Amino acid sequence: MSNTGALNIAAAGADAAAHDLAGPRGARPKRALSGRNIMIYGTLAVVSLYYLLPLYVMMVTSLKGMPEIRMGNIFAPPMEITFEPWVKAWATACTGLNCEGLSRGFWNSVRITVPSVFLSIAIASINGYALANWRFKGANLFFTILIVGAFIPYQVMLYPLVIILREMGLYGSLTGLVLVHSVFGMPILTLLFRNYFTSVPEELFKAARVDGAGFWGIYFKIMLPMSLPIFVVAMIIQITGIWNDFLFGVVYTKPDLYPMTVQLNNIVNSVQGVKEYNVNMAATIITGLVPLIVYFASGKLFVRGIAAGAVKG
Amino acid sequence: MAATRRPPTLFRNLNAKIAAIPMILTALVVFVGGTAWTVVYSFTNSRLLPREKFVGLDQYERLWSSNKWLISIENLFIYGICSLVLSLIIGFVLAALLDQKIRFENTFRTILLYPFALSFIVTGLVWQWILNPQFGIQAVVRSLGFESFSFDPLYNPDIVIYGILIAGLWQSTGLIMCLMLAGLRGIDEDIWKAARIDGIPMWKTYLFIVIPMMRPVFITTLVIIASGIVRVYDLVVAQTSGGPGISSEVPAKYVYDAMFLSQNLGQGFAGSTMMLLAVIIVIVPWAYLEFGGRKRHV
Amino acid sequence: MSSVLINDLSLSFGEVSVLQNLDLEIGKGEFLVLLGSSGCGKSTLLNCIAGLLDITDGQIFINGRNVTWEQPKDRGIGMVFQSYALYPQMTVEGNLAFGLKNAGLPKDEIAKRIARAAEILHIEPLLKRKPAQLSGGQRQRVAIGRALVRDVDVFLFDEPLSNLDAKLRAELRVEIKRLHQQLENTTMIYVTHDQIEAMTLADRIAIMRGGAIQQLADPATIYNKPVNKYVAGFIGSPSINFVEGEVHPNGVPYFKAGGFEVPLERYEFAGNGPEGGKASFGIRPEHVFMGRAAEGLPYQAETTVEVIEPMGADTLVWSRLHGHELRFRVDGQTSLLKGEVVPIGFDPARASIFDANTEARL
Amino acid sequence: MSSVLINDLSLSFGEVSVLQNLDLEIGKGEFLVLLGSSGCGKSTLLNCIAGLLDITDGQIFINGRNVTWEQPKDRGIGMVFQSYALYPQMTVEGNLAFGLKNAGLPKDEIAKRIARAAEILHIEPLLKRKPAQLSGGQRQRVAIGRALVRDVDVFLFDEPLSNLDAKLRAELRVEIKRLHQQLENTTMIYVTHDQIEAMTLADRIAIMRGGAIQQLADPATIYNKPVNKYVAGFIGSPSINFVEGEVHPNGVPYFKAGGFEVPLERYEFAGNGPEGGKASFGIRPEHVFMGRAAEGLPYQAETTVEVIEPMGADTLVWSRLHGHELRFRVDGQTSLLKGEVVPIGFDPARASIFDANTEARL
Amino acid sequence: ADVEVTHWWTSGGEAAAVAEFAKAFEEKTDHKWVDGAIAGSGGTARPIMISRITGGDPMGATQFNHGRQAEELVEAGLMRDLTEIAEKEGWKDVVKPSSLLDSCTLDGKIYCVPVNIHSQQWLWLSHKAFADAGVDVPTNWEEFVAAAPALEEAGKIPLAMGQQPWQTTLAFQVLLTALAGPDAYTRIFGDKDAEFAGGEELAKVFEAAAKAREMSAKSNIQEWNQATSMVINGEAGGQIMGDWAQGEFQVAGQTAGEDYTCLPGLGVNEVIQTGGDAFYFPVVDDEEVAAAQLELASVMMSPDTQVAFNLKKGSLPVRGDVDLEAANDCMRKGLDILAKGNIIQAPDQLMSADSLTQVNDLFVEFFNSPDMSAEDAQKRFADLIANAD
Ligand SMILES: Nc1ncnc2c1ncn2[C@@H]1O[C@H](COP(=O)(O)OP(=O)(O)OP(=O)(O)O)[C@@H](O)[C@H]1O
Ligand SMILES: Nc1ncnc2c1ncn2[C@@H]1O[C@H](COP(=O)(O)OP(=O)(O)OP(=O)(O)O)[C@@H](O)[C@H]1O
Ligand SMILES: [Mg+2]
Ligand SMILES: [Mg+2]
Repeated sequence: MSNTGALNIAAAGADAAAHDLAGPRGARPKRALSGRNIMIYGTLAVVSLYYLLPLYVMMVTSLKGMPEIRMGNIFAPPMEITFEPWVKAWATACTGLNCEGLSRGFWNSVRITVPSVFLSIAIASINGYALANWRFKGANLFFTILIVGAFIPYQVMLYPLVIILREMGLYGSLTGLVLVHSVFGMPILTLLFRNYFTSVPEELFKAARVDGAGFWGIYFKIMLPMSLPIFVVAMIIQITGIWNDFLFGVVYTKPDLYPMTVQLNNIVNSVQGVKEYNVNMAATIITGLVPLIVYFASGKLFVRGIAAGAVKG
Repeated sequence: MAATRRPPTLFRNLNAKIAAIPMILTALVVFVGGTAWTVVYSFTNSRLLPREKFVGLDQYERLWSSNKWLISIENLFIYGICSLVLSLIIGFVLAALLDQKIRFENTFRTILLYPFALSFIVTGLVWQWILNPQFGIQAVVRSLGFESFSFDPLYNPDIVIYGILIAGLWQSTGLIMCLMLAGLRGIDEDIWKAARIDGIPMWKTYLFIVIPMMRPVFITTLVIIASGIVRVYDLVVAQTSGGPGISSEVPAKYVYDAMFLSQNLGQGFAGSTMMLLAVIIVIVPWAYLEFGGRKRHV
Repeated sequence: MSSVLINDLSLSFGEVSVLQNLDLEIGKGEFLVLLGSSGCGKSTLLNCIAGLLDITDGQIFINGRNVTWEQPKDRGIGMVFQSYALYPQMTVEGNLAFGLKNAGLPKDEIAKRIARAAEILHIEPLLKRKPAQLSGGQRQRVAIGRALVRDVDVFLFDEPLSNLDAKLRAELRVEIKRLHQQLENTTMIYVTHDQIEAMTLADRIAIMRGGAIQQLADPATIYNKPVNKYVAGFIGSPSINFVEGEVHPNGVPYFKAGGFEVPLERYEFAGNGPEGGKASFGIRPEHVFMGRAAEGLPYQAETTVEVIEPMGADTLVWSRLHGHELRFRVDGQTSLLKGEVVPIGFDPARASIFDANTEARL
Repeated sequence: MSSVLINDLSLSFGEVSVLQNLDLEIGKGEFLVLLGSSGCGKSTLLNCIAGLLDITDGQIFINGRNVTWEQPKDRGIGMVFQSYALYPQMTVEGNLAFGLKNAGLPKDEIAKRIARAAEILHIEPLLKRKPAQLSGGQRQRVAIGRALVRDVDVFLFDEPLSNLDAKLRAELRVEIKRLHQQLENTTMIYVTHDQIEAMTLADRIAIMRGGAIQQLADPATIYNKPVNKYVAGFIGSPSINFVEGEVHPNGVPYFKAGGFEVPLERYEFAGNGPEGGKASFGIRPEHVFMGRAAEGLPYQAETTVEVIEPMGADTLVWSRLHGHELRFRVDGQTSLLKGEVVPIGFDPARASIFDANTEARL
Repeated sequence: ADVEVTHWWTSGGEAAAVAEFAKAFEEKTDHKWVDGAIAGSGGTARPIMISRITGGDPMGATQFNHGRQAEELVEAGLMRDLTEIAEKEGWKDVVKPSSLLDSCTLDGKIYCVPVNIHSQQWLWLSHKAFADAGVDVPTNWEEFVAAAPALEEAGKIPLAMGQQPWQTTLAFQVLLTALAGPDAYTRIFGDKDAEFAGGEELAKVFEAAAKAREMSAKSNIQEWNQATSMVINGEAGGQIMGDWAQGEFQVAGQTAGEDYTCLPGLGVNEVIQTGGDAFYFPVVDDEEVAAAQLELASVMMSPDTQVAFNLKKGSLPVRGDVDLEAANDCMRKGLDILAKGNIIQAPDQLMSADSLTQVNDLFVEFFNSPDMSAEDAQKRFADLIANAD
């Protein structure tokens, strides 16, 4: 006998053989149609339907001609697919005298969104970092004010901001608008970043201090590279918010800077005359495309980032 | 043993303080300053332009005698409660469903989340259309032979606010679901195992054990939902413009209309101030407990 | 009748096979410890027994009943987790009662069981507190209580003491031992990677590695007659000394590694007597004696002290013998100097020799 | 000149005072271990020395320089953390170089230092990997390396080995010991709550409790002559036996607790000789001998075996002597039965007696 | 110079009309028209314009409903004084009715250019609906009310009404002017005669409004053009709406008198309201733009631009000295009334936006809450008028 362990196991096996080994064996049988599965997938399917319905309606309508739309059923698939509404929405729909469709505002939207997202995230992440790792006296007070600020309706701040920007000489400029977006993005983003940085082990921060890294050194070299998920969350929230913004874009800039949503609003909100629903829907989808793409591209990171930034704290 | 001097407190963490300047400025100038300005001018009879003609509480008297304002408050109340309760419930239930190690989790999650990427203008427009009795759901169901079927929430003053809710929930529950899902994933696996061994049914485990453990998630979620509720404006404008009649007015819209349609800034400011007051009464004690009480290092 | 019988159990997570064709029989009232390094599948096995993981193949019997497909709550088991897994918003009493209430037990029966568990575990004063108000040790006691009130025959412990500090760990270890003695006929399966825990608690220890059981035996056998090199190296702290060399089986068998030559006539070879070839010679530090105590032992030599580690009661000496590192344990009072040359000796009967290729005991 | 001098240090977090008027002097090249139970302020003290916490009052000198208000990086210290705290996005090399780059060292100097540290710690093959690709032990080695490259005189370790398993812990312990021997004149301050670590590593141990140092002495003194009951109970595993009774100082002094009577003529009383009154009598399990070994010892008695805990090399026996619980250690090979009555004995000179009120050593 | 012009004319016809301005401006001068259209009607556009002006970054010119909307901006000195050019070009003489220019005038100075006249007081009737119900097409409000039961019996909605606030308010104002007469209208909106507003004479207007509410109870629609299309295809008997509804009938290929009938002043009091749009010119720093502003004002007022613009817009020109040959049947009715001088001022010209909004709100509420009695509404109306300015 060279292996007593083997002996023991073999003995157990032999004993086992002596037992009545009748009865179930292997994995617990799983019926694909168990009540539980029907409940789960059924619910999810119904809910998905509710969520997809509007997208479906938008899609279908945007591919129909106006006569077909007037005939009624909004849920019916198009009998004759036409891409004209898309072309019109993008290239020829008129806003006042400018008949370039959404394309006119597209680059403006990009010009607004990119720096705004960048600046607002930069500021908020530094705020969050300072709040989480370098608490100084009074920091909590300012943070509390910010959080309360998250509840102030935008409309209320419209007027004071006009005055502030006017006094700063930034009214009507891109810089002014970028600042406005940063200000309004600050509360929620700061909250997210603060929570995220709080969850980074404190020892890492201490190690970096011993290694002689200062405030900025730790931020750029240690914290930033570790924070991809939360940056993705912040980016998605900001891109969505800023891209879709209409009010600030239009109040704080001038026509040569108007974002795409102004054209969308113009196309959708023309009060008089017949509504071209197909063009409206096409315009709607086109406008939503950028945030949607950002979304689909980074969905997984989003959940991870949310888990890290929103849940703790 | 020459003792070096203690550096003055102002310069400790100097970089952190410098870095926080944008936040401090925003907090003080924009939020506090803007708010104070608003409050001050709510005591004037400013019309189109702010004027320092103080009229005491006149604006407030008018505000509270305005039917439109009262209805706005009522609507916000209904919308707020329903939206809060329903988003939490639906968001949580969906998260719980997605947490069951199901197939296609990513697909479902994407479907639930995508409306969050769309603007309120879009949301309002689409739902206005789907709920339109002439082409929307009502028409379709009727054309299937159910002639008496009636579903026109946006056109019935009694239930219009619920019609708005349908779209509001559509837009926001995805995010709530995501938050909840993240929270659920953060629960210690062992808790689930312990509950299963104790023979506690799934729903009870959620209700009595898991939900109470998710307090931080619920708080973040609450902040997000609540701040959205107070601000609700675009959705109403896009769907009903406050109609039929004034039955779907909300405070933010009242304020906006007062300021820019009626050109009565004073009245708008008075409305804003009331909204702020309500927010502050609810939020400040909570925010202080949540963020002010605890201290960490440095 | 065996209390827990595992027959040909396999489990894989997708591609990764974690347990393979595992058989295990545990007697009634036995205290079995599953010992192994991190990731070897201990928790997985325990979860299979509890019904918390769906197995891929095989059968599980508890008290003679085939429970392979049963729900955890119906298996007649209680489980205690490393992280305690107490329900944070309920009082201790609530934690203990929750499962019972769900099972629909009458109030007075619940009260009785809680009272008994509280008494056994000395947690009566804590009943009204919430878990957050308890220390680690108290929490773990409550977690044990939660298993206790279930009034089951099989207890499963998954590293219940790992989150506690050394002192508490020692205390609770004894309490668990007492509990086992007190609850007759209660089978306990206990996962740990702390050998002291395993040695002191177990009736039998199963050493696991990579999803398979390496050796299943009582602690003394595991310690003195490890079946292979892995077990020998895993068990024992400070760990066993290994010297690589070869066994010369002819005549009086001996082990040779350079200048290090040990006669093996007193060594009990497994199987059909000595076989030649490359082998590892293992001798535990506590079986090597120094100075006067070494006199009269079959193997004697002189060795040079390199590092001295005082550990309170004992001192561990790292020395070099014919170029091989040799650790041995001396009394804590002994004074030694680095570089000193000291006489040592041991009895080869207490050694373990393993084949260099198969790593099995020779 | 002392390497680290702490003078009248106090620290409070708001209302909570964590350290009070603490004085401590550590010599050049000394290995000081801070030992104490969780929450006693060990990490806090270490953080104060490192400059990571702003102290409330007092002074800190390192190498004779007052560093009380200096930045951590300027204090000439290196620090190693329990959680390793490696920068996850940098390679091992990057981790080691980070501090040096911050200090603005020339490239070749950095390379030289890294090479040296890598050699000392045997991590050359790992330099290009990221922390996530390392095992726990390797990570901790890199963390030590990060302190090493800073080329400082004072190393601070905050429970560096707590996250490792027993085996690795033992290995790295020896490595740290070797490192200390290798780096002459390097002072190490090491926080742990593992006594074996403390005993094996320390030149001197500071036992902390509630923010104050209870005893500061070499390991043998701490072990054999604890200054108070807390230290005695804290040090030693299995822990010391205590019997509550009183000391009768007149004539031949003796200790009495019911039927348990020990003559104390061989006991070295502290201060001016024996005083009477209530006291605790402490005797370590490893100083109680059984059977033949007990013969000839000044105190002898018979005791009933209650629980037997085999721990491999040794076995711990829980017995009852005149109604008092008495644990003692016997060889792992000894076979005993529950309920057996065995002769034991010990030398009262090895006992420790403490005043029942002040808990100070008598 | 580039002159940025903001306005909220974004629908097809409106945009075409604006294009006439732009074309004329660019043809006749060296300046460039930079279009700053914002859709969503005044509610969306006005705050933006006001913010721009108060924010210190004004546009070159901007649309407002003329009247009192811009009063404060003028008082604050933010608007350009146009008196000089107005006198030079003799606007006072050509603008008909002169009230249009009056509402551009503050302290004797002119600050805006009125560009068109819109009238609201029209009842549009569907011939098909009445044929189906077997009754004659009514010729006034009384007959229309009398025909309602028959329409209902035939499954028609007697009165189609979109539920946006401005539509209900419009309906009431039309009822007020038509049933109580232009003087009553002026006493209320102009003189803010609260006693009168609460009096006997107005009670019957409120009764009529209640009747209208009843008749429109089943029209579940939002947009005004949806209501119009119900009239067009005979689902509804009629609609009270401004002259812009005519465009819808034309698009549907219907002919006035054959397929539909238009009754100005509800067929009772044939008056029309001379509301409309006007352009203001904020004070700017840039000299060149300042010069261009005057030229733009002059272009807008010039006869040929007026004709071109108003034909596209479907409204009436502000100049009495131009000829509209292309006008259709209903438009001619309007021109006739205008020529007779049966005009009233628009509420915007008489009352502050603030008070008007309150009035709007009241009627919106009234039309949407069937339980609100006519008396209650009248009482609240009177209160509003008492506090109005
Ligand atoms: N859900 C899972 N999916 C995939 N692999 C898993 C899963 N759970 C565990 N494993 C793998 O199975 C192996 C055994 O895990 P198990 O938790 O049983 O180890 P363990 O022996 O309990 O270790 P420890 O001492 O660290 O608790 C590990 O290699 C682990 O990576
Ligand atoms: N930032 C803080 N604010 C308030 N109290 C603190 C803070 N950090 C530590 N403490 C308290 O100070 C005491 C000492 O903490 P410290 O971390 O030094 O303990 P420790 O001895 O290192 O314990 P452990 O062995 O668990 O690491 C504890 O009671 C702890 O609760
Ligand atoms: Mg495990
Ligand atoms: Mg610590």
